[in-house]
This record gives sequence, C-alpha cells and structure tokens, in this order.
Amino acid sequence: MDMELLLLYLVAGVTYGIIYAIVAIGFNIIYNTTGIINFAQGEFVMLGGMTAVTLNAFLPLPAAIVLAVILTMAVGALIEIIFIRWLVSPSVLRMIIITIGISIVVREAALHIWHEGVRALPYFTGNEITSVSLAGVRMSPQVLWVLGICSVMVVALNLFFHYTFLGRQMRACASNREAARLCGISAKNMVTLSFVLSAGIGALAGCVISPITYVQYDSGTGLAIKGFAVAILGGLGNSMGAVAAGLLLGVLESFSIMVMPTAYKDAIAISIMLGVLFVRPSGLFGSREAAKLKEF
Amino acid sequence: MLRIRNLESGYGSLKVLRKLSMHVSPGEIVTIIGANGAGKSTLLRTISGQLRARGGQILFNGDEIGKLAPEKIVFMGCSLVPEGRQVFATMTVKENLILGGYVQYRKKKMSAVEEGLERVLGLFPILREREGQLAGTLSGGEQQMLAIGRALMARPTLIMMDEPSMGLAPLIVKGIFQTIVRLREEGNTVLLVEQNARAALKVADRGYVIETGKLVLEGKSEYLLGDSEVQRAYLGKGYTEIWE
Amino acid sequence: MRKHSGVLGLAAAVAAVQLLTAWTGTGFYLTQLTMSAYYALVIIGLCLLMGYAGQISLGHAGFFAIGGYISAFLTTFDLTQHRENAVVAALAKAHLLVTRQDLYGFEILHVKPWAAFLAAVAAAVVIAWIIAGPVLKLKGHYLAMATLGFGIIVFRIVLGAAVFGEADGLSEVPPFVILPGLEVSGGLSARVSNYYIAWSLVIAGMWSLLNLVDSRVGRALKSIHGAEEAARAMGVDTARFKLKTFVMSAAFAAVAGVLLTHYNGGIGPSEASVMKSVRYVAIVAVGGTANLWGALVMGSVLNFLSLRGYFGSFDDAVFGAILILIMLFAPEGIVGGHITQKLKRVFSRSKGEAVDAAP
Amino acid sequence: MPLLDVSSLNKRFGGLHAVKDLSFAVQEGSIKSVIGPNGAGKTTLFNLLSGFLKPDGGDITFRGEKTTGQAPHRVARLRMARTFQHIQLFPHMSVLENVMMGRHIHTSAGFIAGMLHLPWSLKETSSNLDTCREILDLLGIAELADQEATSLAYGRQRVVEIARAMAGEPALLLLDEPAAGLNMRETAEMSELIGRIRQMGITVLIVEHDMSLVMGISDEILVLSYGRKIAEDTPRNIQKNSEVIRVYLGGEDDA
Repeated sequence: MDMELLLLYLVAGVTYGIIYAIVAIGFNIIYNTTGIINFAQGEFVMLGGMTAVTLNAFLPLPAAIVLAVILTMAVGALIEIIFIRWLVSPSVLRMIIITIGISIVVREAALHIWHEGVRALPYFTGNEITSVSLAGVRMSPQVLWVLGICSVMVVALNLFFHYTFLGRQMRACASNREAARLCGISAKNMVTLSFVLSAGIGALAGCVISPITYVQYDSGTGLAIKGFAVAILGGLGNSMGAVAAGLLLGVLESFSIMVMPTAYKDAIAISIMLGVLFVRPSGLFGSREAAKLKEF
Repeated sequence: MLRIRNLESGYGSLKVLRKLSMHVSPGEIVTIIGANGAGKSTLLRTISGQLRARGGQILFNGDEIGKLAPEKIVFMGCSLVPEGRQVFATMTVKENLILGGYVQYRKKKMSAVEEGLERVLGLFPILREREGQLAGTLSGGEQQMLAIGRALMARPTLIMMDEPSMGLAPLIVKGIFQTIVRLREEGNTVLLVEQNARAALKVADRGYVIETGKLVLEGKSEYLLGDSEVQRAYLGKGYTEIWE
Repeated sequence: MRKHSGVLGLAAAVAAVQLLTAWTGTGFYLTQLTMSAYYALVIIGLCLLMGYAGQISLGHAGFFAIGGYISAFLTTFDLTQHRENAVVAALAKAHLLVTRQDLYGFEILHVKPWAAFLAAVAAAVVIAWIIAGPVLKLKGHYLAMATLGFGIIVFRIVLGAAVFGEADGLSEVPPFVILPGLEVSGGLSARVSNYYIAWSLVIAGMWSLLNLVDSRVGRALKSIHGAEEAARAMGVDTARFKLKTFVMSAAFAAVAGVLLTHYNGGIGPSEASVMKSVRYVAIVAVGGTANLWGALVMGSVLNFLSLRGYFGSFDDAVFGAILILIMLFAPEGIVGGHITQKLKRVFSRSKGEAVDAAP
Repeated sequence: MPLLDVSSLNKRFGGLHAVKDLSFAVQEGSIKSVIGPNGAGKTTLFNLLSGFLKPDGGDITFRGEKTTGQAPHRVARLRMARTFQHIQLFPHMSVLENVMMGRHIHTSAGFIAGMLHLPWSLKETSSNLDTCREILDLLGIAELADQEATSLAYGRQRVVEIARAMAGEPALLLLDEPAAGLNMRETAEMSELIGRIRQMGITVLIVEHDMSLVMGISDEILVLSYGRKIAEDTPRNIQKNSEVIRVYLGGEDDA
C-alpha cells in the first residue's frame, strides 16, 4: 500500500475525529450538569456554520465567525431557558423526546431560512488547491486550522473546568447537584451555562470545518450521531476519553473506505457504537464503577 | 433564630410532616430524635429548601424561608450537612471546601474564602493532609469531616446535620460528636438529626421527639434521657423490664 | 364489556367513514385513510412497547422497512437467470414461485407474495429477537441511542445497497392476493376493499392488544413499568417480557410494512428514515404513551392530515413541534392522562355523585 | 432440614465488607428477626436472599435447592416472597390488580393466550381474582380492592404490599422493616398481622428496627453488626446478651 496514501487517510481521519470529539464534548458538558443527552447538539454545529456563512457576506471572516458563535450561544441559552429550565425533575424519556423535537424544529427552521443549498466558509488561509507539506504529507492548510483550533478549545475547556471558580461550580453540579445547591450554587444557572458553552464550541467547530465538509440545513444530524457514538466510546461524561475515542473513530472510519463502499461509512461508526454499548456500556475509556453510578 | 410553625411537608402523595412546630435559639445544640421514617430527615430537607413546605411557616432570623430555593437559604446563613455526606467525589478535598465557600466568594472576595479555608483546615487537620486527594477516596469519617467543613466554609449562623454518625465506626462517631461540641463552643448553633439518640442527647441542650411526622415530646436533654418512654422506644433501655 | 364496545365502535366508525366518502363523492380520501391504517398498525404496536413495557424505540421505521423491503425484493427480483440454483429450484418445487409479466411484457419469475410476506415478517421477527437481547439491557439514553442506531443502519443499508434500489427504492411490487378477488393493491377498483382490508387489520390488532393489556401479560408489563424491582420479586421474568413485547411490536411494524408496500406498489428509503421513527414516537406520545386508543386516534388523524399534505413544507416541523409541546405541557398525552380524568371528574360531580375524599 | 439455610455468605461493595461470613438457618413455621444498627448489612442480606444481589461467596439453600446467585424471579418461583423497605406498589393499578401480581408465579397465560383471550386464560384470571379477594378479606382490606394502591395511606400501603406477597402462597416471607413509618397503633396491628401470617403456616423472616415489634413476635433473633453475626438466640436471651447490649441495645453508653 502506498505510504503517502495511508498518511493521507490518517490525516483525514484525525481531522474528522477531532470534530467528532468536539461534538462529543458538547454532549458531555450538558450531560454532566443535567444528566440529559441533548439530541439537538448537532444543530449547534450546523447553526454555527450556516450563520457564519451568511454573516461573511458582509463581514470579514473573523468577525463573522465570532458573531456566529455568539449568536449560536444565544440560541443555546434560549433553548435552555424556554424548554428545559422550568421542568421539575423530568423523566429521561421526556427529555429525549423534547430535545429530539427541538432538533427537528431547528433543522426545519434552517431549511426555511437557508433552503437546501450547500454552503461553505472560504478557507481561512489559502484556497482549495493550496497545500502545505508536513512530515512529507501534503495537506490543506484548513486541516491545520481545524486541528489547531480544536486542540486549543480542548485545552481551554480543561483549564476552565479545573482552574476557575465558575468551572468548578459546573463540575460541582455535575458531581452532585443537590450538594452544589447546598453550597449556594445556582444549579439552574449552571445548566444554562452548559447549554451556552456547548452551543459555543459546537458553533466554532461548525465554522472551522465548513470549508472542508460544507454545511447544509441537515448536516447536524450525522455529526450528532457520530458525536454521540464518540461520547459513548470515550465513556459518557469523560471529555479526555472523547478526544481519544474521536480520533480512533475518525481514523477507523477513514480507513474503512478502503474496504467498504463509502455509503456504509455511517453504518460502521454506528455498529462500533452499538458493539461498545452492548459489551462495555461504560465506554472504552470510562471506568465501569463510574458508569454504574451514573446508571439511570 | 429558627422558628417553625405548623410545618407540613412530604413527597408526592405521601404526607410526612404534620403540623410540626419547634424552634432553635442562638448558641444551642438542638437534636431531633425519632424512629426510622418518622420524618427527621424530611424536616431538615424542608428547612434547607430541598423540599417545598406545603403548609405552615419557617422563619429564619425573622424571615420566611419556606418558599425559597436551597441556594438562597444558604446565602441567608443556614447550611445543611446532608445525610450520607454527599461530597463532590470527583473533586479534590480543597476544591470541595472552596466550593463550600462560594457564599463568601460572592459576598466578599476570594480572600475571605482563603481565610475560611485556613480556619476549617485548622479545625480538621486531617483534611489538610488530604488536601489534594479526591474526596471520593476518603474514608467515611473523613468524608463526614469534609462535609461538615464544606458547610462551615459558608460561615453559617445555623448549621444543620443529618445523621452525621450514619455508617461510621464507634470511635469515629465519638470524634464527630466532639466536633459538634467544639462547634458550639466557637459560637455556632447546631440542629442535629440523629439515629443514635443517646449520643445526640448527650451533646445537645434540648431535644424534640417526633413520631410519624408529629411532635410527641420536647424538653431539655437530661429530661429526655431520663424519660422512660424515650428510653424504651429510642434508647433501647428497659426491654428486660418490659418483657419479663 | 367496555372493551368490546370500543372495538365495535371502531368498526362502526370505519364503516361510517367509508359510507360518508361514498355519499359525498370523496372516495379519494380512502387512499390516505388506508395508508394511515397501516401506519396506525405500527403505532399501536409501538404504543404497547413504549407505554406498557416502558421501552422507547427510535428504530421502528427500521422494522417497517425490513418488512417492506424484503417483501418487495422477493416479489420483484427476477429469478429466471437463477433457475439452476439449488435454492431457487427447491423453492420452485415447493410451489413458492410464480411468473408474471413485468411492465415491458417480459416474463419474470419471483417469490409468491404470501410466501414473501411470511419471509419478510419472519426476518423482522428474527432480527428483532437478535438485537432485543443486548438492546433491552440498556436504559434511558443508551436505549434510545441504540435503537436509533439500529434504525440508521437499516436506513444506510437500504440507501446504499444496489439490490434495494439505493435512493430510488423498489417499485413494481405486484398485488398481494389474499383470496381470489381480494387483493392488497393500489388499483382504483380495489380502493374500497383495500380500505376495509387495512382497517380490519387495525381492528383485529386493537382487539388483540386491548385483550393483551387486560391479561396476565398486560399486568406484568404494567408492573415492570411501575416498579421493576417489585415485579421481579413477584416472579416476573422482566427481561423475557420486554423481549417478547419488543419482538411483537416489531412484527406489527413489519406486517404494516409489507402490506403498505404492496398497496403502494413499492417502497423507498424515506420509509426507513430516522424522521419516520421519530414520527411514530411522537404520535404515541401525543396519544398518551400508555393509551392504545389515544395512539390509534392520533395515529390515524395525524398521518391522514400529513398524507393529504395539510402541513405543506412544514410536515416534519409540525411533528417536531408536536413532540416538544406535548412533552412540555402534557407528558401524559392529550387523549389520555389528566385531561380525560379531569373531564370524568367534572362529569361525575355534575351528576351529583359523592366524591370520596382521599385519605 | 431447615427451610432456609445460609452458610458463610459474603458480600463486598468496593472496600466495604457488607456481609461477612454469615451463617444461619430459618426453621419452617418460625418467625425470625434480623436486627442491628444502621449499616449492619440487614437489607443487603435480604437482597442476597431474594436474588437481587449476587454474593461474593457462600451458599443459600432454600427448600433444599441451592439458590445462590439465581435471578429474583427464579427465587420467587420457589415461593420466597418479599416486601421492600421503601414500599414498592405498582402505580396506576388497583389494590386488587397489585395483589393479582402476587399470583403471577401460579399462572401461565402468555402473549398468545392474552391477545386472544383464550377461554382457559380467562378462567385462570377469574379463579385468581377469587383467591386475591380472599386474601384481602383475610387481611381486612377487602373494601380497598378497587382503590388505586399508591393513593392509599402509608400504613394501608404496607398491608397491601404484604397481601401482594401473600398472594403467591409463599413458603417464606421476607419483610423488610414492616413497621417503618408506622405509628404505635399501626405497629401493634402489624405485630398482630404477622402473628396471623405465621398461624397460616408461613415462615417469616423480618428485618426491623422497632424493638417492640421484634421482641414481641420473634421465635429467634439474629443480631448483625458490620455485616457479621454477633448473636443468634431467643428474644429473652438476646436481651441478656452483653455483646448485643454493647453494640446495639445499650448503645453508646461509653461514647
């Protein structure tokens, strides 16, 4: 097998993998503070990308991205405030259905606003045909942008959760919501914040990836499912596990194209997820004990 | 300091507290004793705001707190050490304590939190040794210390404890009760719910006995310790006399 | 008995609607009503699973599609080239094959529809049985995601596999002759009879499920839903009951899938899409999860409106919005749950009956 | 041969040794109580006996059959019934329907019979209804038959839970804190009810905190502390046992 081709697949796998990881981290942030899997997570990615493209028509690229991220964060906050905040200990089933409903409505709204067209932001630097050579592999500079920005995001989130009072408050809510309230922490505000945060990182991921993958009104769904698969693989709630699992899935998927038709790419990702769910629901990187505690 | 009138509370269709009245004065240790399921924990959960009162009044320093959320009640100076300790297991001991100081952080500044941290670590030297350890890896007794320390970080005027001796070995229990006495010596007011009635009455000034959500007896600790009915039902004394 | 009067009432309503359309000359409505009936079959099966066994499935469109696609494949795939194949020869010997002329007048050899029907439903049942074991061990989000994942895999396969026609799906599915003169097909002349075939199935389905709910099995399912630990302590093999319910509700979906495919003369990948599964769940939720009548009424009304195109380009959005609104404001559903109970209470008071004070 | 025989049973949760080398037997027709301070492992023991937890070691023999590690529904079929510390009635079901669930192990109608309402299955149901009404009658709650079980007063719910367990005609009945949350009068009624259950020939094993109940009705008492057996004797002797007095009855005199 051609070495360069292999490396090419590897780079593509890593690029997609890190995006899946970001989506998975978005799931985790909300799951940790609320115990809810937000099925509308993929829609944040789509909204970020679509809004940025629209804004880029009359704003410079960096401004368009920043504004798109802020707007998506606002949507995240609104969703939480309107649909989630006032529910008193809703059942898991109810939350699943509500967030699925939200994802459908957001997607359909996007369809009516932006129609079915496929869009993309311009390359951050260079264009479709520029390439940089790194360790003998030629790749698009946008790939570096994706890897760079996503890595910064992961590190920044880690610092936020471990070294700021606000981040610690969120972790406290995740660890034990009632006890956090007994410390005077407003669990409700933390939940809103978790939606804002995960909307923000989702939107940013949507912006950086859009030059490569393009966005469409329904591109959130696929990403959400991959992101969830990764969240499960990494151990639900475990963000470092998500990064590892994201890279693993991205690379596996990338190489699967060599042996299977592209049409089955998603089916493979999901089969892996199902396999893990059946055999080891705590995920590849999660501890079994922790998963037992989180059973619902 | 705390005055409760005709309090009613419960879960779902289950009514646990029925028209319960009681009070706690500054500087006191007051204990509530009763059988399993009598409503002791429900009472503390209602005062702390975790359960919404369905009727009656809870006045804390003259303010009605029966309808407030738990986080608001903590800000008013009333902290609960919950049953089963409930430390943030995935966070370090220090982080647990700092989070307990959130009220101080909001009211004053980070310096006040650090001051409080020194005070609590002085009170529980064992926690200083374990500062960087994850709270979930502490022993039961250490976790109880941490839970009490975390509540103290908010500098409450009333500290409530729900079964602090639960599941702990006798020697550790002794330490916990010594801590409670020390807290009072430092000017704290304590409302204590205990299964271990004898130990609780020994440290308390006054006690209330509740049965199926109703107050059946109240009085000075010495008086309750001497009461034959209390002895029979909660202190385990006198079976020999009764059954022979 | 009330239950039987309900089913009789349903039968009467079915007949009344048909007569009404005949009388007003709006027979064309029957086409969508027939399709709604098949969807309603899926929905009452799902209702049993969600409402009574307490297990969500976001993959029921998958079972519908398995039924539909396998039946369509078997009744359209030309075996003429494969006559020599041992399996095909055996099938021919067992009189399971039939020849017909296709659209262009060529003779093709394929599996008889009733054999295809049995094979398709059996396939769905077997697949359901295989995946139910591991899937039903999961709870909450994991269960939702696993069933969703199953649905997506089916969707991807029918979309990607050449034998299933990829994005075009399968067409030219022949009529399914049940009895001489009685066939499931989309022909104009068979419109009325098909309406009755479909709704008879729904009536039979309702009757059997209502019976089931009011039986030892139904009580066991309700007990699992209400307090699983206690149910196990009563000797209920909870895993087995859940599994059987899952398989049965998959069978309902597969039967509907096969028959609707014959009625429409084909099936496309959209029938396997996630949105379809979500739609089924939405309708069960609207009907009040543990309410077969609610599921049936909502299933027929909403599907009819949707099929007639009343929701226009907002079709999916309508179902999304319904999901949110119902779960936010009336998680017990709008047909069942407290609203009907409130009405009952109002009525019982107005009749002056003494309302027993709760202890 | 005893009805229930437990030998060197062990259960650990992480670092906690919840049940430690526990052996005891329950004789047919007797009432045995398990007492001990909070956290002594009493409820864990019940969960092990009824199959809700798998032991880490040791054996449980019930009616001559080894039930160690068997699933709860299998143990139930051998006619071991139980109640729960936190009452677990089935919501949205009437008292009668709840009690009918107790008959589950004595019935066999499956999906097909249920869907078609086959005549034999209907007969099975109606004869069970009669049995259940008799049990309600016996326990003095016949008038509650059609009320929703979970809407009853707490004390009544306890009785319904026991009725449900009784409906299975158990050989052994496990009662997990039957007097928890009951007032003095209700506790006395509960004592009397348990006495009547024994008269029906049902063996009873009770976990309970309320000494007035335990001392009054037990033939034998098993005392646990930190998962270990510290005494097993008649109520009279238990009250004299210095070890028991130290860890339990006499409490923290020296604390």
